[in-house]
Amino acid sequence: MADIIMPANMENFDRLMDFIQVEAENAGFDKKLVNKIRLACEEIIINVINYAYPDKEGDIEIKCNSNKDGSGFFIKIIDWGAPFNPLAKPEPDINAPADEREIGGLGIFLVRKVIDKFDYTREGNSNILTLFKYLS
Amino acid sequence: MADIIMPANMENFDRLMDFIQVEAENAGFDKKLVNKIRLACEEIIINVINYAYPDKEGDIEIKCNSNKDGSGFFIKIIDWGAPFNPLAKPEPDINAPADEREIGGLGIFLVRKVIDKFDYTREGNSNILTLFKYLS
Amino acid sequence: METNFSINYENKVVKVTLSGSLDAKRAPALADEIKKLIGKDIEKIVFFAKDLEYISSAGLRVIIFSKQKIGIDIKLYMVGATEGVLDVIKMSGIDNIMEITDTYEE
Amino acid sequence: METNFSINYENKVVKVTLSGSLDAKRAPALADEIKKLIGKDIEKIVFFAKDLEYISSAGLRVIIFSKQKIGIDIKLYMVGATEGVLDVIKMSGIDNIMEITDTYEE
Ligand SMILES: Nc1ncnc2c1ncn2[C@@H]1O[C@H](COP(=O)(O)OP(=O)(O)O)[C@@H](O)[C@H]1O
Ligand SMILES: Nc1ncnc2c1ncn2[C@@H]1O[C@H](COP(=O)(O)OP(=O)(O)O)[C@@H](O)[C@H]1O
Repeated sequence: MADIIMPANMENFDRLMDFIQVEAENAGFDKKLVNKIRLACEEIIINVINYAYPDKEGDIEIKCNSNKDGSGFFIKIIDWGAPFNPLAKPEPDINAPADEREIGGLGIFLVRKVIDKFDYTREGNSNILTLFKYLS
Repeated sequence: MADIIMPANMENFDRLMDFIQVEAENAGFDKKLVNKIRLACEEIIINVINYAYPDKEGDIEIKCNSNKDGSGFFIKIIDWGAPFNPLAKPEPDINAPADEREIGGLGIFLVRKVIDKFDYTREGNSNILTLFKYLS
Repeated sequence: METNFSINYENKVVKVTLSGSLDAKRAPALADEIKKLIGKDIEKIVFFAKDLEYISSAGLRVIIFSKQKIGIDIKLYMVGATEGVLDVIKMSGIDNIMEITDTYEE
Repeated sequence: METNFSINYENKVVKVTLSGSLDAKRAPALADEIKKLIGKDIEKIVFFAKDLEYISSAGLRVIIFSKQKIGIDIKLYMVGATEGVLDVIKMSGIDNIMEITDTYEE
């Protein structure tokens, strides 16, 4: 188990990402899976930085944890911004031609693609996103 | 405010120290004071790693925080080991000749030297050490 | 993990060599460089990605953006991308808007 | 911040060049190297500390240890230490067991 909380801003982006990378490596993921975990977490972290606190500063918390039988790894990403359920977002049209495609909208789509389980809950005034990835 | 929790072991030593260093830099300390803060924290962290959990694994938590008027910086170092109050330790004899001097015992002595305020409380089953340093 | 990229523009071809991580922290600098090419006479943009280890949506967005802003008729190439990077490109459907090759011949 | 140290033993003099951080993570490797000198004929140990940025009790302990284990009659020198490192040495009273100088002459 490891846990980090700090202000959700770009200055802390590398520290948050490094924290996750080391935890994923320690949990035993190979390089390719570590990068998938980084990808999923980056997309969520960037959204918290960009959207969770529109007119104030706020924190982000990341908790990493192997599951009981050691077959997988949980990452919880928590913010205290307005309620937002990323699972409720419609998927972008990834087949749209480049000229019509909106720049953006891919983030949550990619999270779904690389993560094995994905859960959202609102608890009190916090948004809790739980990502789960099997070790292999 | 920033907060980190992870297993108290040597593998995590650099991550814990880097966390503190970046927080101290962000708080505005110059290089010399950053190194004093690193020193105090290293001595406490190493003690938690070496002594707090003699026959089990356990966690360490570090919380960094500027004080209200921005004139200083708090670091809380928390463990869930046996009760241990470092303030109750007698000071080592730093004037003893080298051949008589015990190797070690300097850690807590140095913490007192470089930190402006130092507080210990036992809360539930945790040891909470609070270090405070003025910005200048 | 820094992204060190280099850009070269010659004979209507832009060559972009990528390495390390192209993430949300590092993609904006690349986008800034590509913006400087808007208005120039360009036929191809070639991304050399052999040493690119990691890409996120922020990195993909720069690629989509380069086609949208430089000109929808230009050809994009992605050369030598590693499996992990290629996975992300395919997942997001960006492989439809670019040619993916192992090597590049002038 | 790594400690890169180098050790040289010649004519009864051990020269140790330190840089970076001599902390609890990095001090044991230096202690291991110094242990290898136990039993050798040594008159001086000279620590060159110009590029040493940080030292903690773990680093001080290696210095005390070198005097205790190599021989209590050997002379220790600390050359060119920066203000921050010197502060820690003085605070702990280690300046009593070594000569602190700006430069070192053979
Ligand atoms: N934490 C959040 N709080 C509020 N809105 C959000 C949050 N995360 C994402 N969104 C909204 O969902 C949209 C889609 O997010 P995403 O799929 O990551 O794509 P992108 O950020 O690239 O547009 C964002 O543009 C934003 O409007
Ligand atoms: N967290 C702790 N739990 C239990 N005992 C401790 C703890 N921290 C320190 N001690 C005890 O206090 C002694 C003095 O600690 P310190 O001043 O840091 O010197 P050193 O660790 O170099 O011996 C240690 O040797 C150890 O016996």
